[in-house]
Amino acid sequence: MPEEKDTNPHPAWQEGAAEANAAYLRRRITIDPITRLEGHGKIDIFLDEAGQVERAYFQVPELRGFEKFVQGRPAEDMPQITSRICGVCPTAHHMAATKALDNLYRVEPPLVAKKIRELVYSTFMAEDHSLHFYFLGGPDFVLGPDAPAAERNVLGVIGKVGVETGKKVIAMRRRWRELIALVAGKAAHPVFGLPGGVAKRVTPETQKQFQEIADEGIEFAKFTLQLFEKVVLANTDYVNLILSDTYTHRTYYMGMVDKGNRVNFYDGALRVSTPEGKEWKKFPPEQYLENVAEHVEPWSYVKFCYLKPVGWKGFREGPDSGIYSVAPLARLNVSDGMATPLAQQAYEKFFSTLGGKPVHHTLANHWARLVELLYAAERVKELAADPQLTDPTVRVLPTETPREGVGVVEAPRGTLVHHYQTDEKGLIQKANLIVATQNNSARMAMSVEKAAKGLIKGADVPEGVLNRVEMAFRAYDPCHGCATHSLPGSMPLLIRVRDQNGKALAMLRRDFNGNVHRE
Amino acid sequence: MRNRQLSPPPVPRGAFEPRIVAFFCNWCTYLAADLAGTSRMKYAPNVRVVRLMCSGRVDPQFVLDAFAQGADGVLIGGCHPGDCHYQEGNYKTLRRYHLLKRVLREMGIEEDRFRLEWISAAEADRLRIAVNDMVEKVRALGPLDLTPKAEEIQEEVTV
Amino acid sequence: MPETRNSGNGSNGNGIRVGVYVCHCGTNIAGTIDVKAVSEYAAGVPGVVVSRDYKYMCSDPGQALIQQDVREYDLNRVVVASCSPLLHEPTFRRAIDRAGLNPFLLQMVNIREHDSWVHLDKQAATAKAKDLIRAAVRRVALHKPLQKRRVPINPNVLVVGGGIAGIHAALTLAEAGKHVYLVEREPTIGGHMAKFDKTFPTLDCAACILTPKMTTVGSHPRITLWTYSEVMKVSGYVGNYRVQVKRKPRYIIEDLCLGCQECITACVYKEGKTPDEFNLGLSKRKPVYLPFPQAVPQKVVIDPETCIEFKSRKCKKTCVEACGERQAIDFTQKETLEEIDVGAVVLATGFRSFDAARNAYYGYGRYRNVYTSLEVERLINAAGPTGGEIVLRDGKRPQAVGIVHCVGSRDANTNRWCSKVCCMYSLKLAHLIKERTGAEVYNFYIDMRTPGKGYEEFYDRLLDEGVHFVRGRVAEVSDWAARSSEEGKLIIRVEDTLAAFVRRIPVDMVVLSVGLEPQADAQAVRRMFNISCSSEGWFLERHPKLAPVSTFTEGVYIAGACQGPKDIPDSVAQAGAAAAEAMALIDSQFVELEPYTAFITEEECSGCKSCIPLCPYQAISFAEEKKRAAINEVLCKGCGTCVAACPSGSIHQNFFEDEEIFEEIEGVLAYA
Amino acid sequence: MSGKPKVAFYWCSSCGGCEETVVDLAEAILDVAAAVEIVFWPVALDFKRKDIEAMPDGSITATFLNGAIRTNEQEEMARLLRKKSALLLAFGACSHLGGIPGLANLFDRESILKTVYFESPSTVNPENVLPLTRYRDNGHKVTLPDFHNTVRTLDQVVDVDYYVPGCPPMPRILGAALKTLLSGDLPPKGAVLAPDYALCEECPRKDTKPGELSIAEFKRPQELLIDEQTCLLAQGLVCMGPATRAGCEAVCVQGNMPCTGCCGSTGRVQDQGAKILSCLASLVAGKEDAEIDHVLDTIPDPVGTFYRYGLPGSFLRRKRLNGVQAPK
Repeated sequence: MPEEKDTNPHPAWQEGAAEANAAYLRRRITIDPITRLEGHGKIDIFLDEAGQVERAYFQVPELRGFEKFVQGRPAEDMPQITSRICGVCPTAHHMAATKALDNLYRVEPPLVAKKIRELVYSTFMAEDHSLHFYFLGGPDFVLGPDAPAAERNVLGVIGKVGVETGKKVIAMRRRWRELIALVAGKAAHPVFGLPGGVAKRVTPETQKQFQEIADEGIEFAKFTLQLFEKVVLANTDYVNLILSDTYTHRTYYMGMVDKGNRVNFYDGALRVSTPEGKEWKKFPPEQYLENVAEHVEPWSYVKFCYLKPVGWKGFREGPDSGIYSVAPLARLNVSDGMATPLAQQAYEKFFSTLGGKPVHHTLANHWARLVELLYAAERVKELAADPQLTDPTVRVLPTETPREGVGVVEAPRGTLVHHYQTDEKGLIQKANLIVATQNNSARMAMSVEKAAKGLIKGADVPEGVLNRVEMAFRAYDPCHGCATHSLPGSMPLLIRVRDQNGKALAMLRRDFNGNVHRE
Repeated sequence: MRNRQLSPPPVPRGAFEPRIVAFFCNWCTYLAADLAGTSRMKYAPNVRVVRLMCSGRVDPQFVLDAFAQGADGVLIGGCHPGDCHYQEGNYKTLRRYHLLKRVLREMGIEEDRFRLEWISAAEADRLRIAVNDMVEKVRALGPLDLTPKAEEIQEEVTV
Repeated sequence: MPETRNSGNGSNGNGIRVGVYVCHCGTNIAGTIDVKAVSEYAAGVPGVVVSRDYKYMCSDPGQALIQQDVREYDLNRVVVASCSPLLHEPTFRRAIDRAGLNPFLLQMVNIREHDSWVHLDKQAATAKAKDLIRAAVRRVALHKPLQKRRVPINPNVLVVGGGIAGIHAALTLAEAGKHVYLVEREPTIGGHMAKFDKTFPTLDCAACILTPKMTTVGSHPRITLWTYSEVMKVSGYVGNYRVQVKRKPRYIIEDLCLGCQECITACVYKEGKTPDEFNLGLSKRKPVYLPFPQAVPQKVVIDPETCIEFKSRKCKKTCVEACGERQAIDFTQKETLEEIDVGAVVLATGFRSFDAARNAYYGYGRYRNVYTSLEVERLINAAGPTGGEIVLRDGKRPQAVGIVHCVGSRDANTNRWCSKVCCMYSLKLAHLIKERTGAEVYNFYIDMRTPGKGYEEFYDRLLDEGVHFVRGRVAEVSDWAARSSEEGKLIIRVEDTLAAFVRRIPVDMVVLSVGLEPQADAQAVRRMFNISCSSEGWFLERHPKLAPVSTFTEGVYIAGACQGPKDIPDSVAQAGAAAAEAMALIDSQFVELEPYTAFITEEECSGCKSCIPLCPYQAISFAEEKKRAAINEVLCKGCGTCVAACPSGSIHQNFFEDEEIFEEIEGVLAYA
Repeated sequence: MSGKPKVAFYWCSSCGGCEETVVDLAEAILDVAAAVEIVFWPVALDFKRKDIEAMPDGSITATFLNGAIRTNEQEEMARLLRKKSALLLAFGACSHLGGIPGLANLFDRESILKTVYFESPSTVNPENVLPLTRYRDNGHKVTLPDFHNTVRTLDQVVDVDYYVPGCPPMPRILGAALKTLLSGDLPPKGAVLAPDYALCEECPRKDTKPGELSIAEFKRPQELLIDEQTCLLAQGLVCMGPATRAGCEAVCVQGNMPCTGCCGSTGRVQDQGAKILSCLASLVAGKEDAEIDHVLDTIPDPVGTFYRYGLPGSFLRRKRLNGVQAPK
């Protein structure tokens, strides 16, 4: 049985753990838990004698133990099994797992297979980013942070931008998902990834369908960017909100870049930039263990990532704290540009508007996400146009004995790492998964704390505060246990305000309609 | 969906007596058991026989249900290879047995709790030996206790 | 009332009303199981309306009891806990049928063979009975009314084996007006008996009583005799078997050959060169031959192994000339396959005699003058190689002859069983040898077994005739002379267990009384006919006492030594019995088949075809237009293999539905 | 609050994919929104608890609950929702059968925590810190929900009226389910709201399945170039289709990969894994133990394959961990 099977330890695992622990012991430990997050938000805020926020807890309760129960499963089942980590970004897990299998079996997929994968993946990124903007993050801006929560959802957005546009949004997303299904089998939980390629060739008909929708996609992306500019950038309050210190952290950033150091979702090297915006390091994904480590707190099921060489210094920002951030903003920060023309323009406008690299404003993630949306749409068009796409040779049969493999992609919510070790039969012995949001968990913790400290003064809590605190983590599009997508406004919050003895001074509760109750 | 109610635990649960469910084919092993009777052989009283026309009728679901319902062991008895009253049924049984054994092993159920025996109508003594041997082996393993386990599952959350 | 009644807790809500009947079977069950307690327990099981225990449920009053309750309590299910269903299920089904209940609304519980007879611990046995009954009550609640299938019976009968048993069975059936196919592997019928000279204890000549029967068979209008033929394949079911018979080429057109044997005389071989099978190699035959003078059919055979024509194609074919315009010889004859349909089968495939060479210490095959009993039968036979002269291979008459009993019988190293006939035929041979040669005859026996009419008397007669009897198993036969008087003799070393010392007895001739064994291909044959063998390899009868010539396969009967060692009278008696059983079956005109067939509910089937290859009877077919599987009820034998394999649970089996079996499983396990 | 029927969606231990299905109703979602009042989607536990407790019993027309039951919070919510809903539907494979996270039943809580927090190579935890369900942090009492040893299906916790199968359910299936409920013409309790025949019926490759299949070797997908027309079983791949309920229109097979059984068995089968096992084993070539084992060796992970989604809902439910492991 897997749990008994430690007979031939795999070097990388041992070394990885050993080094990490050594590094850990060299530094001073400050366990200073400040935030908690749950699938459904719950924030406990503790005040000190002065009535200032002393502590805010924010945590994730879900633990499903994928790393454990995949032990003993055939490696080739991982793309389908791990996609069940998240039904919102299944394609990301599917793809990371598939790439890990290439690496595990030391097999190089045919070029066309890579293109098919990236085509599907880009389509998925476009779909997921648009889902976030219209269904989850966007409403904050489109309708305004202080609008009644009941309106702050996709239907509200539709109301604001018009039913036609609303239908367009829904239809666009549907079409994208239909395209994914055409190649990947299912949009939710795809089946097409195999070591050395993909299960199914792209037929000329399918390619045609992609081509037909590609332009629509680009138009849709442009329209969305315009909408953002119109609604957000034109509104100084929003801009100030974005730039405000409450939503600003000077941390490291990590993201995947291609050979030209431009943003790439599917493949490339991991690049990390310092809070000053300089390249800190660029390394092949296989070396993630030397650069990334996870910290455990006794009060949360989620682990907190940091840069191993810099070390864990508690929940602090700045160059000497290993805390870093991923996701759209991070990707733009670490890259030198976008690989497609329109996206490149948007990229430049993004930084010129926000005062150059690096941008430390968490809320800028929303804008960065739309720049990526445009890039994804353009990429779909490029790949769909590729004459080689319908080449029937989409597989290379693996011949090597499987041992160990790492697969990394940029998920919508940031860098996603899958790392497997198998026996010679290709059955998983150990698996290590670093889910995108985990990279952000430390910074997210700080954001919530900062928001709480910045906005809450004493037992008297203004209602608008609730959503602003919520915005602090929604900007990351958090996907804890990859299952925490909740509609803005119907993201119920509970805030207890207590004195230093833990005695509740006040409790505010916002229900699913966004009505706030004081208890 | 069929309602799968779990049996209550034995009352009182004194000394452990293995409970073994046996599936015997009508033409060989069931007859061997009859012959054991007519020959007044003596063997352990722990086995409860379910008669089927052919061991090929044994649906792996039956075996799993027996375990889930509190059997400590399951015994399948059929005709010797080549002797099936229905020509080939027992080969299907043999194949299912091998695969099911692998599944049971993965599910933490010891090999000795699940057994396939070829016993012809004339081999009453072989039956006697098989039953006694199995009862002893299962007795040594102790109760399977899947049923109480399932209840424990109920327990742990009903706060 | 001799029985006690427990009124149950009544219908279990869904209208099921069960009556439970616990049989004492005298003390067979009641002696070990507390039947009263069981009956009381049963009354408490949901659905049980009444439960009783009674001395003999299978007796008329017992059955009447059930029928009365069915009416009085308006029962719609019945559970009988008594003996094995294979014994009395039909009885009780008939009983409830007569009471107006569908016979399949019954479930039997085997608390005798499977419980009271095999357990000593009364408490445990009683608990087991309760478990089994609880399960039966739960199961029977789900039983559905079923109808047996009636299928007309083909009136023809197949008899396999042309020995005395087969011959007698064939004649009996043919006389009764049935058409019989008699299939014999050898070129002639007659079997072992034809090789004998006299028969014990009456000493009437075997030929005189056998050959008339043989010729009748040969000429009977209702008997199709196929010698030199073998059954290859059997399919179908009781009343409707289809049998494939291979007819080996004898290179003689049987209809044209008159058995004049001129071809034999004319054969280019002046003398026979091949060991004669019928005389066990004691004489030689030509490539064209008649097994023995009275062979039936009187048709010669050509042995392609030794015939020049087959070897070189350059023979002068003097035989063909001799045959003349009859042109009965056909070197181009090919093996043919015949298909016949029969309603019943009588297996009379006989035995083979033990290979004496297996007991090396008796020197058979090493010393020329060690013979088997069967060889001596031929020596004694007037039609045998020596014309009835009992002489050694060098032509001398033996002065002293030793007959060793139980060679290959009652021997842990070879066969454990008693071959039953050896004592008597050894006595017969002793008598004949003494009579014809005046030699000293010694019998070496373990026990003399002479049960049977006139047998013991024959033994006495031999004692008077001065035949010597030594009680003891012979240790070895050797030619090692320990003293001059033993020179050139065979020395039999034996412990005389009566005199309690070891004897060395010098003789000129040793006769090994070989035992009887199942035919070499008995396993193959029984598989073909789908019957069982005892562990020794003899065909297994359905019941040792009550159904001695029936098998577990309906319509297949056994007669003669294929069922176990037998002498001629027993074989003939059994053959008659088997014939009678077959007739009884055929004259009933219809067979009723158990309705345990599998069926597919069309709208449930997804047409995955998983079941198609699983059926050995090709009962499952794939209906292309509907793209679903379908089961031919007539071909289905009801094993349920496809039911267990159907991945979508769309195949069901009458009387063995999944739900019924789940109920039974959960029933035996539900804690009392 | 309008008089429209109230519908609730709630998730327990799941991935959110079932939520996506609701979104995937796409344009149709507007019709649904028009026809019913979606009262929760999804909702917070503490909050919802108080709020729902306030509602009259059975006042929610139908609750679609996805996700298996893994924590005490989920257990309590399931019971509460049962009380408050006229109809409770197990929505998706996890609540229907246990789902892929149900494979955790092959291990126990401790070994899972150990692997995640101690053994992960990227985790730095020399002091072996573990998340605690009750933790005092200078004076502040913080708690985590209890994480159970065993994953359970919804109907192992509360009474379930209907099942909507799939991982995730096809939008078409969900749409049909909603229609059925709104039509008021309700199917018998316990029904799975999907066709009651196996997937082969709607598989585009049905006709290419040979009538006489004898399997001498099972193939793993990476071992062969999979033909896009031929029955996958005929190509030696383990396809769960024959033992799996239809309704998805064989999307995975259309993706040129075998069915993995997410819709569970037909209504006539109680243990999907046991059935596919019986079916495949019966078709294995060989009559000798050795031959048979040789073929079976080519199924490297029978439990994970046959019970990919159905372990908690199977007869055995979970691995027995005190059982002595027989050597492989």
